[in-house]
Formats: sequence, C-alpha cells, structure tokens
Amino acid sequence: MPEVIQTYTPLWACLTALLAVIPILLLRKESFLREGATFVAGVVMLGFVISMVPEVLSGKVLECTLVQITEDVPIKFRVDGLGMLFALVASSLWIVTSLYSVGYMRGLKEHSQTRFFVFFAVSLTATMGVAFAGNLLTLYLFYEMLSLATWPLVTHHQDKEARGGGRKYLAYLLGTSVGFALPALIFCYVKASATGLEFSAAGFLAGTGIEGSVALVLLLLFTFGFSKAGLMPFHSWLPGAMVAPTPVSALLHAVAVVKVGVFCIIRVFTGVFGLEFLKTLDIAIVVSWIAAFTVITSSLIALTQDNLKRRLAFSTIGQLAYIILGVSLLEDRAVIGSMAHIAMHAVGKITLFMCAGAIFVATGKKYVSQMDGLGRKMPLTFIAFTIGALSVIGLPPTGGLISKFYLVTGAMDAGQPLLVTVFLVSTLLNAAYLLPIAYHAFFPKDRQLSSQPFSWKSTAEAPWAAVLPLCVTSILAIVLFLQPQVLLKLASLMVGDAG
Amino acid sequence: MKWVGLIAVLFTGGLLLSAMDDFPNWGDAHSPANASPVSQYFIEKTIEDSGVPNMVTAVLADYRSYDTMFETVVVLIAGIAIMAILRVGNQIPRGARPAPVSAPASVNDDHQDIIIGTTCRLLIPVLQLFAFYVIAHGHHSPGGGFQGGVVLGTSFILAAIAKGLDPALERLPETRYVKIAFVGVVIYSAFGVACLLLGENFLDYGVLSVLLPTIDAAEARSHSMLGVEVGVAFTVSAIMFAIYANLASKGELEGGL
Amino acid sequence: MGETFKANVIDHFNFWVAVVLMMIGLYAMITKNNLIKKLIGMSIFQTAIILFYVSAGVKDGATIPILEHHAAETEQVEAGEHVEGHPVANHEAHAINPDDYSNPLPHVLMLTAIVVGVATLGVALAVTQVIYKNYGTLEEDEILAKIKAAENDG
Amino acid sequence: MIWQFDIIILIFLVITAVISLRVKDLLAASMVFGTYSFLICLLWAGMGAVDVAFTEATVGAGISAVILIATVYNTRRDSSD
Amino acid sequence: MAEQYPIIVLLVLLFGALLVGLSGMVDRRVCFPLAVTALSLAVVVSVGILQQVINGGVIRYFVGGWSRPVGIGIELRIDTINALVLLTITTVGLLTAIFSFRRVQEDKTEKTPLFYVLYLLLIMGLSGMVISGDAFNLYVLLEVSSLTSYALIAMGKSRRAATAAFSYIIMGTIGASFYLLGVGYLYLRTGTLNMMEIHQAILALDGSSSTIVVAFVLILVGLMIKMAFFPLFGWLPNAYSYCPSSTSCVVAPLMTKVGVYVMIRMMLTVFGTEWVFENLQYAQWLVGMAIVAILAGSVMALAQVELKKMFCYLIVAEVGYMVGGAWMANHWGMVGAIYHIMSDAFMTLCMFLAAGIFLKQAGVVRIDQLDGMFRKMPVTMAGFVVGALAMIGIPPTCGFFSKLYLIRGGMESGHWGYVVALLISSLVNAVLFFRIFEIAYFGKKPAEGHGHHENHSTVSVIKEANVSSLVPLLASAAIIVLLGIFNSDIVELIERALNGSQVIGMNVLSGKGGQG
Repeated sequence: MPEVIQTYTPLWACLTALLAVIPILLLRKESFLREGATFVAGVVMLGFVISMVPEVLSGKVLECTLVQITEDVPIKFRVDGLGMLFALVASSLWIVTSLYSVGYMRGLKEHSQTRFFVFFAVSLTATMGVAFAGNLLTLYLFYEMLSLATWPLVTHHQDKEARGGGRKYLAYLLGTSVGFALPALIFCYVKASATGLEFSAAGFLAGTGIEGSVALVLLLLFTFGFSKAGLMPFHSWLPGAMVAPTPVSALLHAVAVVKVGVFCIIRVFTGVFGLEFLKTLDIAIVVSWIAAFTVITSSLIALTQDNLKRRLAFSTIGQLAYIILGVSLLEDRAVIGSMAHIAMHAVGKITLFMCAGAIFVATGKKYVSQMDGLGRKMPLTFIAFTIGALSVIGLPPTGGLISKFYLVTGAMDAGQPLLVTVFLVSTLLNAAYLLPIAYHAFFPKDRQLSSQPFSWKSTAEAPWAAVLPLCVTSILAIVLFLQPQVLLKLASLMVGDAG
Repeated sequence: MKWVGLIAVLFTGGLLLSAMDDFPNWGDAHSPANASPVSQYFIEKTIEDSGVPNMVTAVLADYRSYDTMFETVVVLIAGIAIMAILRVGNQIPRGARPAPVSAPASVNDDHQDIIIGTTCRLLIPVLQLFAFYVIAHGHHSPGGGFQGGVVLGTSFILAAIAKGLDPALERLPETRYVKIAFVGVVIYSAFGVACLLLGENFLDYGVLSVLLPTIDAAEARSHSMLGVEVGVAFTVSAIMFAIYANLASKGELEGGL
Repeated sequence: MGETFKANVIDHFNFWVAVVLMMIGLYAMITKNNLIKKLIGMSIFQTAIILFYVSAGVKDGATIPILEHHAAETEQVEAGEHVEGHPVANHEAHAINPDDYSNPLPHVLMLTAIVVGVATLGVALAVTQVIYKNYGTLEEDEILAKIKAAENDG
Repeated sequence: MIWQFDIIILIFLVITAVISLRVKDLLAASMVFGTYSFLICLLWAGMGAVDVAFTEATVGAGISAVILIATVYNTRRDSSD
Repeated sequence: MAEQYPIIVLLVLLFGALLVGLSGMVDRRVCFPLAVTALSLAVVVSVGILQQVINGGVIRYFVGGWSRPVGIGIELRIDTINALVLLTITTVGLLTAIFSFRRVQEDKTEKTPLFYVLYLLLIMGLSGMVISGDAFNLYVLLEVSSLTSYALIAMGKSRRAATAAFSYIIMGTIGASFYLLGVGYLYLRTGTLNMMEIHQAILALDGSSSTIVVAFVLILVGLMIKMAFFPLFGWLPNAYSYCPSSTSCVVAPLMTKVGVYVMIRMMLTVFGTEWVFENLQYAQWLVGMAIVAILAGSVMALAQVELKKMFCYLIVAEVGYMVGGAWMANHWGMVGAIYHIMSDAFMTLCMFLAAGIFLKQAGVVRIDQLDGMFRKMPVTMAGFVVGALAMIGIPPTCGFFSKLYLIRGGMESGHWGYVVALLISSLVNAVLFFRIFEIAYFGKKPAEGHGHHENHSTVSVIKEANVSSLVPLLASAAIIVLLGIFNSDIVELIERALNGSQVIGMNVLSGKGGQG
C-alpha cells in the first residue's frame, strides 16, 4: 500500500474555484476586476495542485475525509497519480481558457458574462472534485454537480437552438447517470459498502464474488452511465452541445466534461473493478469493441461535417473512445497510454477549439468550406491549429504521438491485432479530416487567394486575449512531446500499484 | 361509479364478516375485551380511585381524560371551522353587535306562533336547568359535560328556532360564544397544567388535593372531574349553538330559518 | 330450537347488523349523487361503527356501568377513610364483580366518536352550503359539469 | 336486554337507514335519519350503554338532525336520488 | 420539567391556539407573533425531546399518571423515530407559519385568528398523533388534524376549494372510520388500546386470529386513504392545489407523511414485523402496488400543466416510495422509508413554498407562466432548484440518500421492479424539473402571439418576494442539504430504534440487513 498523507490541500484546490464565485459576483459591475478574480483563482488553484505533485510523484497518496455521509462511505478526497494527472491538466487549462474566454466574450460582447464566469468556476470545482474523489460516491456527487453546473453554460445563448442543445445535453447526461450509473453505484454500495467504495488498485469489487453476466452488466452500466465520455450510442449530446460559446466548447470538450467522463470510466476500470480482477472476469473486451466501433464511426462522421465545431466534436468522440479502448485492453502500457492521452488530447483539442473560436471572433466564419485561405489572414491561429491537429492525429513533434504509441503497443501486448488496426485506420481518418483544413488555409484552392503575396500587415487576428492562449496551448503540445516524463510517471504510478 | 362502489362495499362487507367466526360471542362476559385487565380495573377500582360511581364518567374524565381534552378540542375546531368556512366576507364583529332595529322581516314572523312562543318560554328554562343537572350529576348518573353541554346548547337552538335567530343572538352574541368556547378548553387544560405545575404528570388530578387541604386525592379527582366536565360543557354548548347559528343563516348570523 | 337459533345467529347478530349498516352507509357515501345524502350515509356509517364498539362491550346479565347508589355512597366514604395520598387496593370486602357491569371502556370511546361524528357532519354541511352558494346545486354530476364548463370557458 | 326486542330494533334500524337514503325529499330524509338515531339510541340504552345513548339522543337525534334540516332549508329539498 | 416535554410540546401549541383565538378577537395583529412564538417553543421542546431520546432511550409518559396496569390511561411513547418525525412536523409548521405572514398582511376578511387557531391545532394534532402510544388516542388526534385540514382547505378563495374539501371530507372520513373500525376489531380481540399491550396480545394469539388480520387490513386501508396511496389518492390533487398557499405548504408536506408514519408505527410497534411479514402474505402485493403508485404518480405528474397539481401527483409517487420501502421486509428499505418521511416533508415544503411565492408574486398557476423566473426572482429560484434537485435525487441533497437507502433495500430484498420504478420516477422528476428550469431560464416559447404582449406589462413588475417568504424557503432548502450531509447520523438514530429493544419484533428486519 502506498503511504498516505492526511492533508486538506485537495479540498482547498477544489474550493478555490468555488470561493472565486464570491468575488466574481461582488465585482460583477467591474468586468476587468471580475475577470481578474477568475484568473487569480485559476493561478491559486494551479499552485495548490502543483504543490502536491512532488509527494504524489514519490508514490504517496494524499487523503482527506470531509464528512462521514453514510455509515460506511464518507465524502472523501484522495489524490493519486491519475487524479493528479487530471487535476494538473484541468487546472492549467482553466487558466488558459479563462484568459481566452475573456477575449472571446469581450470580442463578441456576450450578455450575462457574470453568470458565465460564475458557472465556469463552479464547473471547475466539480471537475477538481471528480479528479480528487476518493470513492465512488464522491465521484458521482461531483459528476452530477458538473452536469448541472455546465447546463447554463451550454445554453448560454438562451435561444431556440441553445434550448434544444441544452435539453439534449441534460437528457443524455442526467438520464444515463441516473438511469445507469446510479443503480450501478447503489449495487456496489449494497455489495461492498464495507470497503467504503474506496478506489484501490486491486478494485473494491474484487472479492465480492460478482462474476459473469452480473459483472458485465455492472461494467456496462458504469461505462454508459458516465455518458460524458461520449461512447456510442450515447454520444449525440456532444455535437448538440456545440451551441455553447466556444470557450465553453473548448473547456467542455477538452477539459471538463468529456474528460471527466473518461476519467470516471478509467476509475471504474482501475479503481472499482481493478485491472487484475477484470482480467480474471474477461469481460472488458465487450467495452473494447464498443469503443473501437465508436472510434471508426465517429471519425467517418467527422469527415462529413462542414461545421468546424461539429467536426471537432465528432473528433472528440473518437478520441475519447481511444482512451476507453486503451483502458479496456487492461494492459499496462495501454492504460498508461490512455491516461497520458487524457492530457495529450486535452491540449491538442483545446487548441483546435480555441482556433475555431478565434476564427469565429475574427471573421464570423463557422464552416470549413469558408476557411479557404484564411491562414494568410490569421497565420498564428492556423499555425496553432496545425500543431493541435498534429497532436490529435498523433504525429511528431507533438505529445499526441507519445500517448498513441503507448496505446498501440498496449494493443499489441494484449494480442489484439484487429484493434491495432483500428488505431491505425482511425489515425489515418483523423489526418483526413483535420489536415486538409490546415492545408487549405495556407494553400487555398482558390488560385486568386494563393497568388497574393503574404505580408504580416494584412493579417487580421482575433484579439490578443484569444490568440495568446491558443499559442500557449500549442506550445504546450510540443513541450509535452519533449518532456512527457512527469505525465508518464503519474500514469504509471497507477499501473505500478496493480503490478 | 355505482358498480365500483357496490363492489368496494361488498368487498369490505365480506372482509368485515370474514372475521366473524373468530369473534367472541355477543354478550360474553369473558371475551378478551370484557375480561381484559383494563376493563376489569375500571369496574373494580373506579370507586377506590376517585369515588365516582359512574364508571363512564370516571374513565372519560380521569383515566382517559387526555382523549377527552382533545375531543373537546375537536368540538372547538368544528365551531371554528364552520365560522372560517361560512363567514366569508362577513366581518366577525368586535365588541357588541348592533342591536337589530326591529324584528327581522323574515318568514319567521309568520310562524311566530303564540303556542310555540309560550311553550318555548316554559321549556327553555327547564331545559337549561336540566342541562346543569346533567353536567353536575354526571358522576352519579348518565350524563356529564358533553350531554349537558349539548342540552344547554339545544336550549339556545330552541330559542333560535322558535323566536328567530336574532333574539337568540342578542342573548348569546358571536363574540361571547366564541369566547365561551375557548374558555371551556382553557378550563379543561388548566386543570391539567395545574397538575403539571404541582410536579405530577399532566391531568394527574390527585395532586390537586394540595390546593384544598381538606380533601384527599380521591376527592380531588372527583372534584377535578367535575371541573373539567364544566369546561367541556362550556365549549360544547357554545359550539353547538355556533354550528346551528352559522348553518341556519348561511354564515350571515341574521334571519335564520 | 331457540337455543340453536340463539347460538348461531343471535350471538353475532348485532355485529352482522352493524356490518350491514356500515355497508349501507359506505355505499351511500361512495355512490350517492346528492351531497346531503352522502353525509347522511356518512353518519350512518359512523353510528354503525359505534354500534359495533358498543356491542363489543356488552355482557349478558350485566347492568349499566354505574355502581349502585348506596354502594357507591358507602364505598366513597370508605375510600375517603382508608386512602391517604395514592389509592391502594384494599377493598376485598366490597369486591365488585366485573361481570355485573357492562364494559365501560367502549362507551367512553364511543362518546368521543359520536362527538367527532357530529363535528365532521357540521363542517361538511358548512362546506355543502358553500358549494351550493358557488354552484347552485347539490348534485355531484351537475357540479362536475359546471366545473368542466367553467374550465372550458377559462 | 330482551333479545327479541333487540332484533326488532335492529331490523327497524336497517329499514330506517335505507329509507333515509332512498327518499327523494331531503327534509324527509333528515327526519328519518333523526328516527334512525333515536332507534339506535334506544338500542344502546338497552345494551346498557346509557351514556352513549344519552349522547346519541342529544347529538344524533338532536343536533345532527337539526343542522341537517337547517342546511336543507338553506339549500334545496329535492334530490335526484 | 424535562420529563414533561412530551406533553409540553402539545400544550404549547394548544395554548398558543387558545391565546390566538381569545386575543385575536381583540387585535388580530397579535396572531402572527403568538403563533410563531408557540411554534418556535414547540420546535425547541421537540429538539429537547430528541436529545432526551438520544441520551436516555425511549420516553414513556403516562398522562394522568395512570401507569399501572399499563393501558388504563393513555401513554405517550417516544423513540428516536417519532422524535425525529415530531421535530420535522414542528419545524415545517414553524417555517410555514413564517411564510403565512404575507397572508396576514393582506387578509381583509378578519379570518386571521381563525386561520391561526386551526393552523396551530393542526400542528398539534399531527404532533400528538406521532407521539401517541394509544391506538384510540391516535384516532382522536387524527380527527383533530383532519378536521382542521378540512377547514383550512375549504377556506380557499377558489370556487373549487369547497368541492375539493368536500371530497376530502368524504374520503378522509372513510379513512378515519376504517382506522377506527380496525382499532375496534383489535380491541375486540385483545382487550386493550395501548399499542405495546396490543402487541403483546397479538404475540400471545400466535397469529391464529382472523380478527387481527381484518383489523390490520382495515387500519392499512384507512391509512392508505389518508396518505393518498394509489389508487386511493383521488381527493389529494384538488384538495392540495385549490387551497391557500399557506395551507398547502403545511398540509402537503405533513398529512401524507404522518399517514405513512402511522402505518410504519402500526407495522413496527402494534402488529410487529414478524407478524406483518411472516404471518401475512401481503408484502409482495403492497410492493407491487407501490410500484404502480410510483409509476402512475410520475406519469400523471408529467401530464400536468399546473404547478401545484404536478407537485400533488409527485406526492402520490413519493408515497409509493415510502410504502414500497416499508413493505420490502428489509432493514434498509424500512430505514429508507423512515428517512424519506423526513426528507420528503422538507422537499415537498420547499416545492410548495416556491409555488406559493410564484403564485403570490407573479400569479403563476401554470408551468409555462414561469418564464424568465431565474432573472426576475433569482433567490426564490435558487431555493426551488435545491428542492428540485432533491426531488430528482442529486447528491448531496437528502433526496439522493433516501433513494440510496430505498434502492439498497430493494436490491437486497430482490425487489428489482421497485428499483426500476424508483429510477424511472427519478428520471421523470428530472424531466419535469428541467422542463421548469428551461422555461424559467429561457423565457416563453417564441411562438406565442398576442398573449405575450398582454402579459408583458404584468411580467415586468414581478419582483423578488419579501423576506418573510424567502426565509422559510431558503431554510427548507438548507435543511434539505443538511439532512443529506448528516444523513448517516439520522440513519444511525433510526437504526437505533429499529435494532434496539425500543421497537419490538425486529428480527425480520435486522436479520436480513447484513452486509451483502
């Protein structure tokens, strides 16, 4: 067992964003100060998270119990490698996103900005809560909190389209979580309340004697119940949620919502069942095939989408399925790859979304077909876009390569050549739906455009607050390629325990 | 609806009768209910505990006087409820009610029969006297606060029927009967609270003997029972009249039947 | 002949009639269309229950649950003499045979039930008058029709 | 209690109950209900439940009937059933 | 004095009512402070009672000191379960009394004293029912609470209040009479009215008596009418939706819940769980009916366009939760049912308070009139959202934990249909409440022609409610969250009553309640 340290730092990290609500509300008249508060909270939060990194890296686990909410199961925070990894990603990208949203919201003069920032902060709290959740109940609590807190963000425009998207969003997320995850949770509670539902590498369900079809049903209930992961057939909320303002899409798809979904599923695999126990049960392959199906299908759909945000959304669905596929292979390297992919994909995808938003702010264009030659107008944005696309596809010099490498080798370890093929085919598809955008932006099909000489003076980038963040994240994508050690160490901590 | 009702009723009836062969025989002195220690206690020990020969009164006002207090409250509620429901928009007058200018020009005038008038004039005092007898003699004969209260209330109702509601309301106006009704419950519960203040359980009258040194616990119980019966009579008589007055006049307290 | 008749029917006859009356009352409460009729049914239902209780307290050959006056007088005096503070059982000599008196407990309970019954009846009649004021009828079907009509208008 | 007498009253009770529910004139129904109450009060007196009988005589046959009649007076006499 | 608490809690309310009645005739402005004072005292005393029970075990209070032999007098009997329910009742009473302040200010008919007299007596009746240890005394107090609620409902200004009250009176009287009859059957066979003594007698009869079975069925049916259990709920929606807000806010949370409580009390204390679950074969049937109740209540709630009506059908579904939980013959099911009595009381209170505020401030009757409420009345909506989340069952509100225990019970006892019904009902609640949120958040549907403009002038003047309305709402929301957070303590108290010697006959429940 890893060494356990009792500390309230996770709680503070989690509360920082929630406490930021108060100054945001108080300063609602002073937009500059209000956004300053958001930003400061982000930095403080990241500080808290980073302060815990060394201890986690040295193999220790930080814990704090908040309330003994039921006899056996407390509300409890527990920081291990996976949680740390996710918290790092979420908190660092929050800073970037909040900077970006300042630029975006100001640029478009959006209404109700205070409300936007309030719920933004609340969803971050929920995300951190999920990251640090020490048991299944805590995880579920923050999971639901996130669904609810992001609803006003998704429906921010309050028009008919937003209404429809929001309805779908909640219907899918709440429907599956109440309909599938909750019964699964209660089933676990019934079976294993003595373990406190606490995540452990061996899995708290190991030793409760569930097996066969019951275990499979339970696993599927969890997998579909956390439908934020966008696994087919419960994926269609994600394109629907594209009605949200772009910073929301960016945060939702890259950081908060969908990653919480896959994070929860990884938790289920590694903490609830335990990899070893799942191997003996021999049921995870079902999930693998569902994920593989999702990977291919969503990539094919993405090819057909003209709306850039929708195309990215389907891309996200595919990439999430990678992660699930990786973890369901139950091989050490695949699992490490999955965890690393959370971070790699987050960085890549957030770049892409922020680029989409920046394009929209600067030119009002939403469709891929309209972006011909835009690279000459917005060179920085499209350079970042290209890097992001490379990262999502998994090409050097970006971090995406590393996680994909782990995933593919993991699939080979598992002896599933067919799944290896899935990975490779989908990589090609990724390239097919992302790279042409970048290419045509710089080398337009339209001769007239391409013949014009490029000059920096003719560029028309989005406001600096929108461009800076996407530059930062694209650089981050490259940095992660060069320095992935911390992430990989954190990820392998989880696997190491099991072995 | 008829069929649903019929089926429900027949089903209920069948259910009720299905237990009939398990019942003790009618009039069986040794049935569980009749031979239970509780019932035996009441019959054997009433005299000892309080010296009241009418066991019903003793059980009502002493052993189970907690029930009876709430029963009085039920009566009070009925009166208040009827006023609350019927006196819509009719101001509940504060202070004295303005005297009616003349006899109400309602149908009652036609029926203002001399025979009825005279009979009532004769009957009402007798009724009221009888009511007091029933209240006071409840320890020894059938009767008590409820019965006496109802008879007392009936005497007012009789007056209202015979002479019209307004003359009756002049004698017992709304503010007064509402007050009387409340005071009745106050009297009842005051006996209980007195016991409470003297350090015993609620309505444990025996301890009240402390207040009157010449009597013992049993007598204290007996007298307290009379006291609470008076309280019951207050409430019941006032509310019975209130119910009639409101129902007869659609809550307007004028005219009457 | 008389004995068997008594044993088979009379022993439970009161209960039978009580049940029949309950059913009459209940049927009226559920199916009668007129509100006043419903309330009469309600009263019959309640009195039938009271009849049931009172029947449960009857003892053959027993008298009313009031001690004979003379006996009461003497016993009261004795009680006054012997009992200080809390009453203690010391009346073996004057033992009262419980079989001689009806069971007083059901009577007490039913006093309460009667009063509750009349209270409910009074409140229900008040509500009836309000309904009549609102709808001008006491027939349930007509009231429902008027409610429906009002809903369609509004 | 003479049981034959008891039975006669019980039978009459059922009859009055049915009549009071079947008669179409509500005033008559109220009156018959008063009769019913009086009969049941007789029955209880016969059973030795004198206090109950007394109460029923005053409350059931008295007040209940009177307030029923008062309401009928203030509303309508006729009834469809 | 402390040993007199059980009676004092009732006396405080009784004297409060009497004082309100007597002084209210002189000056009706004193009614509100008097009522609130009385209820606050009652809350304080019931907290004291709870503490006593926690520290000293069951309280047995013999009114009039008639403790020997047990059963000649009336016993008040308080264990942890009824101490908790008592506290719930008085707290809901206090909060709703504060809420009624607006009503007092605007009431021109001078019925204020009458209202508060009835109100206090209603709370007294419910409290008395809960702490009573005597089956017949329970009936008397049942009638106290029923009569007051009839009157309070009939006081509604709506034309349909009277008809709703009438059908409530008829159904309520049938219910109470069935209960009375059931007690009569019990008395006939056991010869006593004290709950514990009845239990002893039933044990002695060794399950052979059909009278006891009939008594149980009668009491159960009577209580089911009172608690509006499917299919006997017909009176509830009209009665609760056409009465004044300050009435519905106290009647809706408490009446049905107390009915459920009494049923559980009958099952636990009077008949005993061995008898109920082993001698009777009804448990499966009742769980089945509860499933139907949950589904039917949810579906009917979906069909409603009026806010209060929707909540009323949700109550029907929630009653199904509790009945099903109690009849699962499982420790956790019973715990969940009892816990849900409390949590549902406050959830319903929160819902009806919010509905009352919407009605008062904005004249909202139908759900689609709630448009734009998040902007117009943010504080009210905040309270409402908490209540709604609890109804859906989102942690950490109490609604989640009651569902957790109930579903755990259902899983352990193998009542999968119940589990599924509960989940479906949660989903339906989610749909219902998010429909409301959506309307309140987005405003009216765009396709509304001229009606929109007419409303516009009235809509724009809608203001946030005043403090006396918001305090109870926010307090109930806070209690919902607190009940959730401290649910393990409450459950521990409930279990203490279930497992300990406080309630007899727990073999069935505690035997199956082990860890899976």
